[in-house]
Amino acid sequence: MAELVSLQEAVAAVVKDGDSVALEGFTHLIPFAAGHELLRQGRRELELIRMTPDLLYDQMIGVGAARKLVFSYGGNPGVGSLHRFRDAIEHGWPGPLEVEEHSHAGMANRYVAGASKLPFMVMRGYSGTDLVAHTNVRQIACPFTGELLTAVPALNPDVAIVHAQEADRDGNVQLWGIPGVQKEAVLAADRSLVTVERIVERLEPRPGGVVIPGWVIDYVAHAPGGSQPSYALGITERDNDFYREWDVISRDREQFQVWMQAHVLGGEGA
Amino acid sequence: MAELVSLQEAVAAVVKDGDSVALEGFTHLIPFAAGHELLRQGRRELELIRMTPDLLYDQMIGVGAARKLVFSYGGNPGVGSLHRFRDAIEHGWPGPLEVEEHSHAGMANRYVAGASKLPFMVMRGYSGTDLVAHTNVRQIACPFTGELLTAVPALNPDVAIVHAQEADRDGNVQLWGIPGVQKEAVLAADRSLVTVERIVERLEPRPGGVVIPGWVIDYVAHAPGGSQPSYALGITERDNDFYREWDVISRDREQFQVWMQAHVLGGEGA
Amino acid sequence: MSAVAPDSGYTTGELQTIVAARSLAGKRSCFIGVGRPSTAALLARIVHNPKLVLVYESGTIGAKPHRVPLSIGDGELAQTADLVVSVPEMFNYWIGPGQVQVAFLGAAQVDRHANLNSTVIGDYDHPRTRLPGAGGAPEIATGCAEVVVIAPHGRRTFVERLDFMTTRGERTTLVITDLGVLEPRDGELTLTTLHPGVTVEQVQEATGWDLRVADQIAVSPQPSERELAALRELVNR
Amino acid sequence: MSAVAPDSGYTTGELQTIVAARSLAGKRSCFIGVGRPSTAALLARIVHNPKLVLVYESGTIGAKPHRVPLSIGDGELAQTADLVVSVPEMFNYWIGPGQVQVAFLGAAQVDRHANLNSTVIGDYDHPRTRLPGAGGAPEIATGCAEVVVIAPHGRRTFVERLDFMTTRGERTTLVITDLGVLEPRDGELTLTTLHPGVTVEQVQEATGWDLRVADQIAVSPQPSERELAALRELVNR
Repeated sequence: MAELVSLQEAVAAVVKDGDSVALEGFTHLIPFAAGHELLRQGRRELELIRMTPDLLYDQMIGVGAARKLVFSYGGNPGVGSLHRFRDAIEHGWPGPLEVEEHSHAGMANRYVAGASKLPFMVMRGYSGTDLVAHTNVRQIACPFTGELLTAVPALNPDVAIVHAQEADRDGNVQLWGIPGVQKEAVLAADRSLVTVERIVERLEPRPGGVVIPGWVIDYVAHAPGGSQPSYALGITERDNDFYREWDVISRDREQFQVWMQAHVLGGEGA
Repeated sequence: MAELVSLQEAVAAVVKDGDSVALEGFTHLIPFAAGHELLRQGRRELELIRMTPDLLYDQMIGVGAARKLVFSYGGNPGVGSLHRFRDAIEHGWPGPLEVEEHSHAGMANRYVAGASKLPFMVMRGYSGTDLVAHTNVRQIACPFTGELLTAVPALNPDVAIVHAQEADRDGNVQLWGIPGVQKEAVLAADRSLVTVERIVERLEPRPGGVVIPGWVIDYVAHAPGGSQPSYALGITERDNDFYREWDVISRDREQFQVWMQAHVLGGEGA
Repeated sequence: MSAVAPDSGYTTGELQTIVAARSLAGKRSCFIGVGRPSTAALLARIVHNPKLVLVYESGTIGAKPHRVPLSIGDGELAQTADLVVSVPEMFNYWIGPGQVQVAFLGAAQVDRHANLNSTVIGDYDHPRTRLPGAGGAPEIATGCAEVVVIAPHGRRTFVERLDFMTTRGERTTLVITDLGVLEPRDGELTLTTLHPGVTVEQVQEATGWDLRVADQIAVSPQPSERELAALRELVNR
Repeated sequence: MSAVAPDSGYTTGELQTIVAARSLAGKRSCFIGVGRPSTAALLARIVHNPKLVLVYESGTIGAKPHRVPLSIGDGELAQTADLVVSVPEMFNYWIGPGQVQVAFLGAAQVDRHANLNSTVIGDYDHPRTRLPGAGGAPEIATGCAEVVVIAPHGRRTFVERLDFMTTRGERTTLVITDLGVLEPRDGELTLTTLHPGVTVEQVQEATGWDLRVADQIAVSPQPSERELAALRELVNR
């Protein structure tokens, strides 16, 4: 049963140095507040897992919190490059970053396998591309037709952190809008934290509502605005201007560090 | 793009003698009206596919429309036996019935494979049971861990027929309440028909609403009350009394035939 | 099964339901089918465990039915559930990975290892009695951490050898009958509890194999007034 | 790319977008990413094909955005979609089985077989430029029946040899550039259409291999007033 605690307590309880951590949210509901708190708490050597690293992982990589990145698309959507991600891979700054990359379909099915507690999932994909030689997939033959398909290994992160619109006092969570792979990430992980825009007396069923019951979640923390500059549909709006500004802020190492110190590391909750 | 036609036209267009036909609906939204129309049109030699044959397939088997039954639970839920199903298997009446049986998890994953156009799906199950020797599953080794799992073959019926609460004039369909495997059945099938309680100008998004776009459906037919004695949540109620009565009606071959003639075969639309 | 137990104000069926309900005290979630298991789980929510999460294989998770549902897909289950999922999601994300703690299962035949038959009596290809089949049972019985079997105690049900092995028994923790309770000891079902007024010999007589009996045998507490009243009120809703 | 074409009232980028939009006339559904493909698909809905179903990999099917979205997950996409599905469902039920007819893809490098690189420039382990990576492209390119590649025409993009093969090109039907249109002929991209004012030599010069040229070369029709006005109104929303 999910415990309702503060963001600081929740992050301290679920993330340790060296953990594999999935902060998910596909463009929508990206858990920035939790990621920032994790940086303020000084977590290091993390294996960061996310389909779309986005600005949040650019920040986490840039301050040197990550040992490894598992991902499928490392861009600033609609804007261009993630400069800290590129700098880490191209120049090893601020330190070496191990990379394990997949396609979106592969990552999604890895989460499905993880949520199903199966060791792998079967799909069509990867074959004939150079990704096969650079990642952890295997060929598998259909036992009925003989067709060769691709097996992707399950993702079962130590920790999953996602953001949602609301939770009730029993820690039942509801999110709506683009649902991404959040349910799968929570079900696949050993430990989980859901940050929410608001705590409500009762979850009212909504169109497109995805409910995650409190008894499969470890912690719920109230973090209004906690997915900004991403957004929580119906409550906050995506700050597209900031996504564009980030292209400038993150281009230069020093400017990035100054910004992070001013806006994240020295910020509230530090 | 789905064509909006009458139930008679739709059934005539999608079902031929000898087809494999999945009329799905897990307790909820069982497409009785379409099944009855199919019987009035005299279809024979069908391969009937359904997780829970329920009263509808008991009727279809009892009149001799089925050559084969693919299923996972052949009972009258909460009441007892399906007598026509039993009579066919135990005594070959009114004719021999080939049986291919699975577990629910197996059937559900067979539909998932079908909807994904993959030849099989992987799961844990079947192993150590006598079902393995009597059905079409295979062992498969995880290429990462070596664990032995079960592969179930895809289900891609010739025809899927499901019932839903509403459709708009473009044939976009919305159902809510228990969703079963209806979406998977429609996506897996070569041809599809959705019968609906009502045609609306615009689908209003609803809590729990499952939308199937008209461009993956072949025909939509207006069939108010079309899932009775099953039900369409929010519109009709499950006729639990009829489920109990069926136990009496269906027990005796002659009584069954008289009832079918009076209520289905000689009924409206004949 | 609904005979009145000697010198009591309740039927053996009522006692069986009440004992099954008690087994859900302190549990988080329970997977249930229709009939007695459903009644027992609803009773548990009233008497022992108001937070118990009821899961039906139709896809309703956290259902809170007021009346005992006839089918596992009654409208009230969907209307009162915390979430309603598709059948594939139910088996792949909830049952298979063990998210649901306890399962209540029934069966036509039970063997000494708590393996279950719900497929056929007689030969598979020419059955004497064709039963409904596996349904969700095989994967529920290997997915949930604890399986409770609820069955009437008699030699037709408790058999030396199953006609068909539908469901494996290795996760079964309790077999609750109308005569008592069996529990696995070193992998073999062993009589550990008698219902009031029942003798070891009666249970052995009603079992199709040479039933092991625990050194210490408990006796099920009589139904309390609260339990009986709640059960009767529930079934009359 | 946004240079004004000689003797015209439009940029080459505008023309490229308009040609891409025309390719969606008569199509049922199109999978699109951000940027020019998204603009082209929205333009197609305005000018050629109001019923065109737009699918974004974020899970929004049948999105009807008023403005060109910055990201594939902008709120307006979810709010206007016919249905919104999870990412696993998007790839497993919609993209993989070919439910979506056409896909618009971009890339940093394209080879003569329309294979695409969006992973790295240089060596994989020590890249000169680390690109975003595969995203949904590999499975989109093998799932959808028709793939349209939209890319700027130059020797950095149209290369003899990809630095990394991210996405296979066998389903590509059109490559629309700011100079013209290439189509596969016997598995090799062949120049079939020139944009107004562009010469075969210019295109060959901008291509990193010895580009095949069709016997009959068409010329793209000039943007109509309606196309240009609709495009400009769209991007200014």
